[in-house]
Amino acid sequence: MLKILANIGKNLISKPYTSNYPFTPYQHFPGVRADVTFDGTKCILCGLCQRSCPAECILIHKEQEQIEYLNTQCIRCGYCVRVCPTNAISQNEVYTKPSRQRLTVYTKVTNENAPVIKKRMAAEAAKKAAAEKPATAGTGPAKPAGEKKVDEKKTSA
Amino acid sequence: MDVKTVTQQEMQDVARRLRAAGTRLITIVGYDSGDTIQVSYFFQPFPEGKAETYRVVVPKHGGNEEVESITPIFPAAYIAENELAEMFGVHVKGVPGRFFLHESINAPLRRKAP
Amino acid sequence: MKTTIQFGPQHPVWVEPLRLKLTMDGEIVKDCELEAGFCHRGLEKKFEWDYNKGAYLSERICGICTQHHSTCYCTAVEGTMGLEIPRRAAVIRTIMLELERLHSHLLAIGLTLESIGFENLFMLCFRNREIVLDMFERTTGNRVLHGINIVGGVIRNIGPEMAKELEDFCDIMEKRCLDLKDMILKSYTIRERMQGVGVMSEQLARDLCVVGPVARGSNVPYDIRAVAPYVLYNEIKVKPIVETSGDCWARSVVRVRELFQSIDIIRQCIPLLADAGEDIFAKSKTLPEKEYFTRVEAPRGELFYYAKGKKSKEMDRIKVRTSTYGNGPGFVPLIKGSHLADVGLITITFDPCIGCFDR
Amino acid sequence: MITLDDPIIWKIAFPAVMLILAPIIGGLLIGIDRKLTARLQNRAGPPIVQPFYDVLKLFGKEDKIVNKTYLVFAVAYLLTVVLSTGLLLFHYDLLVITFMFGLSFIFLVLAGYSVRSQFSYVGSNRELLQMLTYEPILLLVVFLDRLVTGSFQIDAIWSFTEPAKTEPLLYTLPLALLALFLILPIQLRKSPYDIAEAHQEIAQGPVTEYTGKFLGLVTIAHFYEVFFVLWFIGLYFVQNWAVRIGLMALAFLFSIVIDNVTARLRVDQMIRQVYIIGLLLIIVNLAYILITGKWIA
Repeated sequence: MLKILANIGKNLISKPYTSNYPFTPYQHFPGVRADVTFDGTKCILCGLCQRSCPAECILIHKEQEQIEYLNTQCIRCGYCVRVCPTNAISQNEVYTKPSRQRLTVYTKVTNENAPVIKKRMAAEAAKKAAAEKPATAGTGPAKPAGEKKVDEKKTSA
Repeated sequence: MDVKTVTQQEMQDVARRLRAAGTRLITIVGYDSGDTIQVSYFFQPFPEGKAETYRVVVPKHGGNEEVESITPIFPAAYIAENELAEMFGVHVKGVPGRFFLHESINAPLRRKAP
Repeated sequence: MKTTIQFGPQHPVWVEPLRLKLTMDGEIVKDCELEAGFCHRGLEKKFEWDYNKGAYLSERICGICTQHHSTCYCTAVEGTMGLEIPRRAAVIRTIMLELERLHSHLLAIGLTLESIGFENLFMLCFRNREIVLDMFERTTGNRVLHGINIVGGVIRNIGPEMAKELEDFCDIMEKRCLDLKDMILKSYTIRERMQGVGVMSEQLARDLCVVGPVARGSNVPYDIRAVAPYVLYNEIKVKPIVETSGDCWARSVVRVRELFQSIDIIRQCIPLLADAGEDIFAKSKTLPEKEYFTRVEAPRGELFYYAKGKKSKEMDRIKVRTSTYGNGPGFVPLIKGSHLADVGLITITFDPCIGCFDR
Repeated sequence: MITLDDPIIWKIAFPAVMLILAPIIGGLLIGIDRKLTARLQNRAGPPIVQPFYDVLKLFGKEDKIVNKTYLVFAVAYLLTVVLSTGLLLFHYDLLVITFMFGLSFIFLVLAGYSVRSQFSYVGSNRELLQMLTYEPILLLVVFLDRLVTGSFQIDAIWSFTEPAKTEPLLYTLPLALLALFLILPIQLRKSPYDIAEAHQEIAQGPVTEYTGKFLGLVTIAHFYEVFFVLWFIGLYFVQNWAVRIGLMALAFLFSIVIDNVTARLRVDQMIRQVYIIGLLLIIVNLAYILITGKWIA
């Protein structure tokens, strides 16, 4: 009983342990495993991360040549970072703030060594060559090479 | 992991013998191999010794399989036997056979016969 | 007057859903019925999956003993494929297991005190637990779901600097735990509330095969670390801590004393890190059609995983038998005949984890 | 021209003002209590005016009406608490005040019984047991007051021996005051005797089913209760305002500290402890009065 009294006396004069959370944010320790980012210049669209993700939060769209990352569904296990053969995936130390919407991050793949892109480029080049021979140039313009764009899909209430 | 396969009647005798020796029941594991349901009983001799495993193989015939209960001998087997009954759709004599699942869910771990 | 009280599924004393149907005679409980399955998630079916993902799935069974679950799963799968993990991985796993026991026991003690209305010490327990969680964040990168175990080893190393930090942490923690122990053991009202309440006799404990601190509080020295040693417990000998009286007080005192045991084990493990090889991961082999089972002493008691592989990447059957699953039948005989005021206390000294129980 | 010495100030105006201020003071006290408790537990704690925010929020909420009797009892509970506070402030009969305060508990108990909620039932049973525990002690203390003052009137505490200077009750009844301190946690619903509202066991006891405005009313009644209990203790030294307020503050701090160093006890343990210690204190005090001849028949 006396020990508890001494303890509450000590508590009374010491600074409060709790923090005023939204105003003084929590400081993470270095090395914390948070959001995953994709490097579009390294990815070869092999789809290994999609198959190995336990939360099924990575979707590889081979036709559109982009990676869809469902941020709010991710469990930050870091397994995709391990399995990636080209080290295109990295895990940073910044957590996404809680949000009411589902956050989806799209990453455009621009790596020219990716098999899918190689194939497309080869096809385009062949088409261009075929078009140039009879008439003037003027095939489809190059797709906008947007590095990364964040799209917030609003879920209807 | 060495497994001794016994019949249901032998299992009762084994359970009685182990109970008299002060053995602890770890758990009962069911496994559906397609045409049979294997029920494994894991025991741990106490205070020391190596864990023992006994297995009863129950042939499937359309959801009327019966397994003898060891709950009267080992009270600790109650939850495990209930779970066995509701997960594999077998009938364990002497236990209600519903503990975790709702009545509408029927034998989720049972597989179709090949 | 006879009344029936539905104690749960939503009740302030448990965070998780479990239902006790109590038939009351005034303040005395005459009859008790246990009902579970409110958070059954069908995880055993989900485990028929890629075995590498299973380690992350097994962590999600329980939020408190995640490391124990994933270690037990990984050991079971490694057993089926006959894989030997590197020594350094084993040491790191052991340190993490003991750290986790520390934070789980602090949580359990805090909740026990809260269930008898002692908010002050409850806050103290949680504040101490926060230090352990900080340690987790520094070593594994996550506070609760660590995610460092995979089949074949661990993914994060503990370097020399981190080992130094762990040593400092042990010193701070021991001092704080000693304070806590003094406060709990010498408080008159806590003794008054917990001594002689919910007595589980030794015979009953043996009959129901209860595990963990519940068994050890009833004079049954059953500790998997001593009975069937796993990862590094072949070298670090663990003597089960036993109390004889079997009441709520004994169960709580076992937990308080195990805090010091855990700190001691961490201290023994840290020097082993220096001369263990640098390898923390062994490449996994293909999964053969074999079966294996492992047991781990989780903070709440014995944890059992049965694994059966088939010749593919997917598992054939995983059976999880958690510690609350073993302790569950013990609720009913203890609650019968007790006061209503003690029902919450008795159940919380079992340290029930309903997420584990239902899976 | 009314001066400060005029009895009308002290008989009518001051009590009336205090009755209006009572819920504000009570609410502030609860706010201070929460802040202080948080600091004792090394937390930051809510702002001191948090209880008023809570009540305001409750009044803006939707009501979920279980049945009408339940609501009547809530209002009756509030009214009786206000009435007993008013009687105390306007210097009425001490015995009537005690019974009126007991009556407010009865209404709370009836409110608990009037709904079909198991936790409410159990809470009401416990509330009743708590009442049976503290009411005899409180009544005996009032009887002791009567013995030394010669009358149940509060005015008699000031002026029981007209010519001589009056002696504070604290000097004649110190142990009775200790007995009051003993039942203080029951009346303020604090650990170790907060058995009826043990939220870990039976949710919120008799007030489990209250929602919205009516829960707000019950909370306001609790503000009055806090004020009443502390004012009652203040009667033990009415001669000096500084000592009087000091006594109230002491009782308040005592309840907070005791709340933080004890666990909640069971009903049977509470009855045993309070009866044995309380009756012992009162008997010793009675013997002291009888021996020293301080009593007036």
